[in-house]
Parts: sequence; structure tokens; C-alpha cells
Amino acid sequence: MIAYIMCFILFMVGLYGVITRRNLIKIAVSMSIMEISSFLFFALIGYIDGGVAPIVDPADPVKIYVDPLPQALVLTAIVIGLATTAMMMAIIIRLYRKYGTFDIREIKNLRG
Amino acid sequence: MNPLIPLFVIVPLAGAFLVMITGRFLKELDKYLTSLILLFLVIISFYSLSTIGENLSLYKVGGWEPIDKVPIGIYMIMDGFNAIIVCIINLIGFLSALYSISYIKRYTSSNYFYALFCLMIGGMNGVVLSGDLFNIFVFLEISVISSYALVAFGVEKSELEASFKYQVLGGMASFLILFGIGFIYWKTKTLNIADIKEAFANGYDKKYYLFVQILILSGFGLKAAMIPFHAWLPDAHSSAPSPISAMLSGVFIKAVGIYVILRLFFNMFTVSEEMAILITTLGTLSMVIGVFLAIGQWDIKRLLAYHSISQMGYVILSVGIGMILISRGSKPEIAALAITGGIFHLINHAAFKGLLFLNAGAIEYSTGTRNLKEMGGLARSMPVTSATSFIASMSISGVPPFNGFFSKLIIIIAAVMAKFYLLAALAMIVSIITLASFMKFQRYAFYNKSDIKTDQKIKEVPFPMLFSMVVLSIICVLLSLLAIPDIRETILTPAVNILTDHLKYTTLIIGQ
Amino acid sequence: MELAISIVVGFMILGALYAIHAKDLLSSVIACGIVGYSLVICFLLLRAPDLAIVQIVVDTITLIIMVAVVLDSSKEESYSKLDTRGYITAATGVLIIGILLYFFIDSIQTLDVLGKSSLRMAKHYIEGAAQKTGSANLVTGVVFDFRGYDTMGEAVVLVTAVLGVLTILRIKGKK
Amino acid sequence: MTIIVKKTTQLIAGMVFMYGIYVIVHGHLTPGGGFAGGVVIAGSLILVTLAYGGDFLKLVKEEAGTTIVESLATILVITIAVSGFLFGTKIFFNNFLPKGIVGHLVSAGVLPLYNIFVGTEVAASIFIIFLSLIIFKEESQK
Repeated sequence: MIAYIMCFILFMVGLYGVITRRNLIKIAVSMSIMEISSFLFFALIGYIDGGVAPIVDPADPVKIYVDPLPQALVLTAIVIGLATTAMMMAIIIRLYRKYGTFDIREIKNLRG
Repeated sequence: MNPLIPLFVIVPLAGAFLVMITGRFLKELDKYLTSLILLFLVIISFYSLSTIGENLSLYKVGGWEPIDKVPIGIYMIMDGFNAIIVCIINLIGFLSALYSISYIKRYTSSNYFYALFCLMIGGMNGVVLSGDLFNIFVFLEISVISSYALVAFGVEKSELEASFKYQVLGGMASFLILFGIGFIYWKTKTLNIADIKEAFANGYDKKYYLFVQILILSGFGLKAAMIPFHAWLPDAHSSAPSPISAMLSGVFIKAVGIYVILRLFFNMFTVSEEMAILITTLGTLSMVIGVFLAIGQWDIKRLLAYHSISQMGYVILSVGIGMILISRGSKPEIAALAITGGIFHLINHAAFKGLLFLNAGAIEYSTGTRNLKEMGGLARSMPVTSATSFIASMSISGVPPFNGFFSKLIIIIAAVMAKFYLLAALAMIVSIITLASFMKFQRYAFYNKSDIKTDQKIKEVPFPMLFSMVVLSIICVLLSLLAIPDIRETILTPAVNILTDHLKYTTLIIGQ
Repeated sequence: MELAISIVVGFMILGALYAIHAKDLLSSVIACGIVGYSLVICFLLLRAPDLAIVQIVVDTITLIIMVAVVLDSSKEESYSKLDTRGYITAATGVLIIGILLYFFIDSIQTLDVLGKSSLRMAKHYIEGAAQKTGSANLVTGVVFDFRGYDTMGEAVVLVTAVLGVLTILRIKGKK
Repeated sequence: MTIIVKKTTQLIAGMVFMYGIYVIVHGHLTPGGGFAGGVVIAGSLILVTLAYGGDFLKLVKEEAGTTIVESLATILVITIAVSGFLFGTKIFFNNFLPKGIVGHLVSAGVLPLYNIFVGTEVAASIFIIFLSLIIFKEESQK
């Protein structure tokens, strides 16, 4: 159970970062940390003791395989995470060009 | 296995790529291609609404038959409830696409706009029609990412900042949903919604069940802008281009937020009393706080955005009352009435809120400002816009002949019969305050004389915008017919039955 | 196995904490890259080679994009004393985390321990998968055949992100 | 970039590209697949643009070519899915080609086709994201 708790703590560190940090890059970094911990959470669920990577070897078929379904979900979720991170980075570079600062509170004041 | 269901998703997605490719060579084609695609979607959605009735049609993607009663592949489901939501999405989408034919002339690179618009419609159709939990998450991401880009379409300072805040909160909601899906998979080892209910049927730990429900509720609640998570809505909806804020406010928070909460909490989780009470309190809070925030606004779109939160509060309140009665197992017919009122108000809100945002866009198109103080006396120069906006304002504040009145009436009757007198009183008070706030909007925008001398003469908006506004106002008036019992039986009751008697959904899916 | 995973995840938590509190932005982004790469180690420990390949390359691409954005700016975060509002948000953040952590630990007592998970839907993926989909790699079989609809949605998500980035980064938005 | 970086890029960029193609084509036999191979190919292309700078590839403001490639690849993914729908067994996303023997290169019916098209689509998408960032930084500096 300790691995699941540590994984949830990692998720919480990301959530803490998003709530408290004022710097745009730090918010993006905390978002990707939250992402990483949810991928880890899916991989932990799919693990089976004594299991082998889910590659069927026609020579010796009888083996205990690790659960392939969470791995397929994580494969999709990783590329979704890349898509959201790319969108966020595009907005951050655009905001930096317009406002000249990464601090979200200054942006609020300058917005006027 | 009717072959109509995948068309709702394939056509808009393939259309988006065609628009992207042709947009580079033939500049004018993308507008008409998008409207054609959405017209086709409107036709098949109304056809499927008329033929669906009580039964539930299932589409096994990839042709994977269930093995000893456990579904393997992904299922696409069309039943009474999501047929209504699909009709709302495609109809309002079609009218917004027509509206934006002339509205988008002010923005550059309009083919990106139309491609993203088709992707958003395809994503929402995918979310509403899918019966698989992770599939809902993937299509939710398609519609959410395209709405991030559409909110920041005119790359001005305030729009970029609003889109960034929307992305941060939306991203957090997506990770909460992903964690919730991981949690459900951890216990039930399956992803099909009906199969999860089967797996939950053989026993679950009370604390785990509450934690998962809170995770899912906060994830989708953030997409539905319920009260603790509403921070992104006023900025995002006011800085987006008007057809997009009409889509966001009228359709997006319903199809991606409220619909999924209802589907999961009725058809996947067994309704527990404390969750029902939590949802009802969140609904009342959204209703009351939304309207108080809306009174002090002078920017039209921000005023309308805050009113969206309070109107959504009505829907969540009435559905919450239905949930409480079901969880207590008492008076099922009042629960059915409350949920009918909620769904009826959902449909009405889509119609008149979409129309109000289109009016705000028309005012901004011809006068160039959104601030109520700098406007005045538009009734003479913009007759059609002021007429349609009068109809919409009267129906949102629940004035008798229009549709808003009937749905709020049903909600208040259900609250009174279920002995929640405080909630009924609050609903009435909020309705009166909404009326006051929209009287202010009408008086400042259309009827008092404009003291600021505007040099250029304000002329009416071009035809496509007028056409979609007039059609929406006709729909607003027609929807009030839905209150007549026998029409209500044919359309709303199948939706309510699929939600209330919870065994029907699973037996139909596992059975087929 | 659980001990090895816990050590690596403990290392990731330290990296994440440094990434959030680092004064210099570039080192904060590098720390985030380290957390991503140690996730690759966890995937290898958990017998998931597919994920390890995709994660290592995607993390490199994310790192390149983040460094490209950070190098473009003043790399120092404007360090300012935490004013009252900073303390309030930090306090609410820690409070929310405490409540969620307590409920999390409380609710996972009755669930499958790491490694002892039973199978329900995936049992049919493993048994007949090689014959049904014909692919030796079960994960590719699940991704492209059993759940191919998800993967099409996935490809469309990436196309939406590209369109979104192109619309946000165009120089002039309004005529 | 310095001459050392350019020389090493010349050496390894080709090999990284070939490795990406290998991962895509053997997607259904060895770990990896459409996504992993596509991202590896995009990595090798990014390596070249980083080492030789934007002007080497004469990046035009409107990167028309890559958007076309990318949306064509996605349309092909959808056409395969729909082809399963049309002349397969009338079911969307059906694996209608012969399955072949497990473990052979040409074996898993439609899967290798999916792998290849999703791989090209992912490679083109990630390369465009990187290109648009580079072009935006150069344009706004002017």
C-alpha cells in the first residue's frame, strides 16, 4: 500500500504547486507533475506479481502476463498530457511576449 | 446495432480535417462546408430522437461480442436521455455556425476557427454517446482542448489570460477525472459503465465509494462550473468570440458537465443519501451566489456568464431533489417530476442562453462595445436584435407565456411537494432577482436614449446573424409547448425513466 | 518490488518538491524532467516496456519545449516575500492536501494490494488476444483493436492540440 | 550551433530516424508501436532543426506542407476505421484483413496499417508544434 500512498503524495505535491505558485512556468511544471503521478497510478494498478511484460512469445505461451489494459490507457493518456502541455506552453510564451513577466498576479494588475 | 450512431462522431471529425485541408486552397469553402455538415447532423439527431422512444440502441465498436456477460470492446449508446442532449448540441452548433459566417470576418485565419468548431462538436457528440468511462475522458479532452484554443481565438491580452486560467482549472479537472477512473478500475477491473454497476453490485466499502464519488463529482463539477469551481467561467465566456461563448454557455457545460454527472450518478453509482444532499446544496449555492454576482456586472457577456452559473444551479437543485427522494425510496413520482423539471430547464436554458449570447455578439458587432453604460436606444436602430433579446430575457426570467416559466414552475412544484419549502422559496427569490437584472439589461441596452453621441449610424447586423437569432427565438417560444402533459410524455419521460429506474440501463446493455 | 518502487517514487517526490520551490526557472524545468525520467524507471520495474519507450521520448520533447520557452525569458523567478495572501493560499493548499490524503489512506484499505490484482475485463484480452488480434504485443492489440476507437480519439486529440497551438501562436488575431 | 554539434547530428540523426521507423513497423511484435515510433521520428527531425537552426530549413511563415501531411495522415486513419465499417462486416473499426501467423512481420491484419498511419500523424503533429514555437520566437523578435 505504501507505493499507492507515495504516488498520491506526488499527486498532492503537484496540486499544491498549482494552487500556491504564482509563476506561470511553475504552474506548468506542477501540472506535468500531477500528470506523471496519474500515469504512475495506472501502471501500479496493472502490476501482477511474477508477471512478464505482455509480449506473447509463440515459443513458450504459458506465462502470467501483466494486465495490458491500464498500459493501453496510459499510452493514450501520455499523448493527451503532451497535447495539454504543448497548448499551455504556447499560451505561456504568448503571455510572456505580451506582458513581459511570468508572474500571474502582475498580469492580473496589468490587464486593467 | 443501428449504424447511425458512429456517424455523429465520424462526420464532424472527418469534416474538420476536410475544412483544414480545403481552407488552404479555396478560401470561402470552409464556412459553407461546416454549415452543411452541421445541418446533416441536425437532421440525423432529430430523426434518432423521434425513433428512439423507450428503447436503447447499442453499437459495439469493433464488433467485439461480450464473453460470458463481460463486455470487452467500447460501446456507443443512444437512449432517450442522450438523444435530447445530442439534439441540443447539433442544433445550437448549427445556428452558431450560421451566425459566425458573418461574425468571423473580424478575425484572421477563419479556417482554423471552423476546423476547431467541428472538432468541438465531434468531441461533445463522442462524450454524450459513449458508454465507456475512458472513452468519455478521451472525447472530453478533444472538446476541451479545442475550446481552450477557441476561447483565445482573437489573441488579445485579456483573452490569453482568460484562456490560461481556463486551461489550468480544466487541466486539474482532467487529472482528477483520470484519478477517479483509475480508482474505479482498481476496484471493478472494468471500464464499461453498465458493467461497473454490475461489479459494484457485489459489495463495496462505504468510505472508498464516497471518495470515488467525490473525485468524479469535483472533476466533472469543474467542467459544469458548479459553485466551488466556477472561477474560470466568467472570464472564459466573456472573452471568447460570441458564437463560441453561446456554444460554451448553452451547450458545453451541459453536455460535458451536467450530462456526465447525471449519467454516472444515476446509472453507474447507486444513489446514496449524503451525496444527494451534497449535490443539492451545491446546486442551491450556485443558484444563489451566481445571481448575486451577476447583479453588479456592467459588461453584457460577464452578466450572462454569471447568470449561466445560477441557471445551472436550478438544474442541479431539481436533480438533487430527485436524487434525495430516490435514495430515501419515498414518493418516486415526485422524484420523476423533479428530474423532468431539471431536464426541461436544461433544454430551455440551452435555447435562451445561446440566444442571449448571440444578441450580445450582435450588439458588439454593430456598436463595438460590450459595456452597458456606453450603450442606449438600440431599439430603433436594431429592431430585430432587440425583439429577439426581449423574448430571450423574458423567458430566462420566467415570465408566464415563455418557456423559462414552465420549467421553473415544475421545479418549484416538485420542491414544494417534496417538502423542501426553503429551496422552493429560494428558487422563487432568485427568479425575481434574475428578472430585475434582465430588466436592467434591456433598459440600458435598448430603451433609454443614448446620451453619448455616436458618430457613425448603428445599422442592423447582416442576414446570417439575424436568421440564427430569429430561429432561436422561435425555438424558445415553441419549447413552452413542452409543458403540455402529452407532449412531455413522448419526449421527456423516456429520459427520466432511463435515469430513475436504475436497473433498466444495465439490463438493456448486458442483455443485448 | 514494492520497496524498489517506493524508493524511486520517494526520489520523485523530492525532485517534485525541488522543482516547485527552485529559485531559478531553468533548474525547476530540469527537475521536472528528472521526475519524468524516473517515471521511466518505475515503468520498467512494473514490467511496462511500451510505456517506458513512449514516456522517455515524450518527456524529452516536453523538456525541449519547456527549455525553449524558459530560455526566451529572464531565467530568474522574481523572488518576493510571501505576503498575507500567499500564506492564506499556502495554508488552504496544505489543508486540502491533508483532508484528501486522510480520506485516501482511509479508503484504500479494502482494495487489492500491489501485485495481487484480479482480472475481469482484461482476462479475455490475455487469453485469446494473440489469436483474436493476431499481434504478439498484447498492448498494441488492446490499443489498436479492442479499443481502437480510443486511439482514433487520441490521434484527433493530437491534431486538435496542433490546431490550437497554431491558432494561439499566430501574430495578428483580429483585423 | 558549434561544429561539434553539427557533426554529431549528422552522424546520429539518420540512425534515430531509422530506429523510429523500426519501432513503428514492428509495433505489433516488439514493445513500442505507432505512438512511440512517431515520437522518435519527431525527435530526430527536431534534432536536425536544433543543430542547424531555423534558416537552414528555410522555414516559411506558413508551414503549409506539414499541416497537409498531418491532416492527410489522420484522414487515412479515419478511412481505415471507416473501411472496416464499409466493406468489412459493416462494423466500425473492425479488423477485416487476414490475421496471419502470430509473430510474423505481416501478421496482425489491420494493425500494422494503423501503426504506420498513427506513427506518421504523431511525428508530423509534434514536429509542427516545435516548428510553430521556433517560428513564433523568430517572428516576434523581428
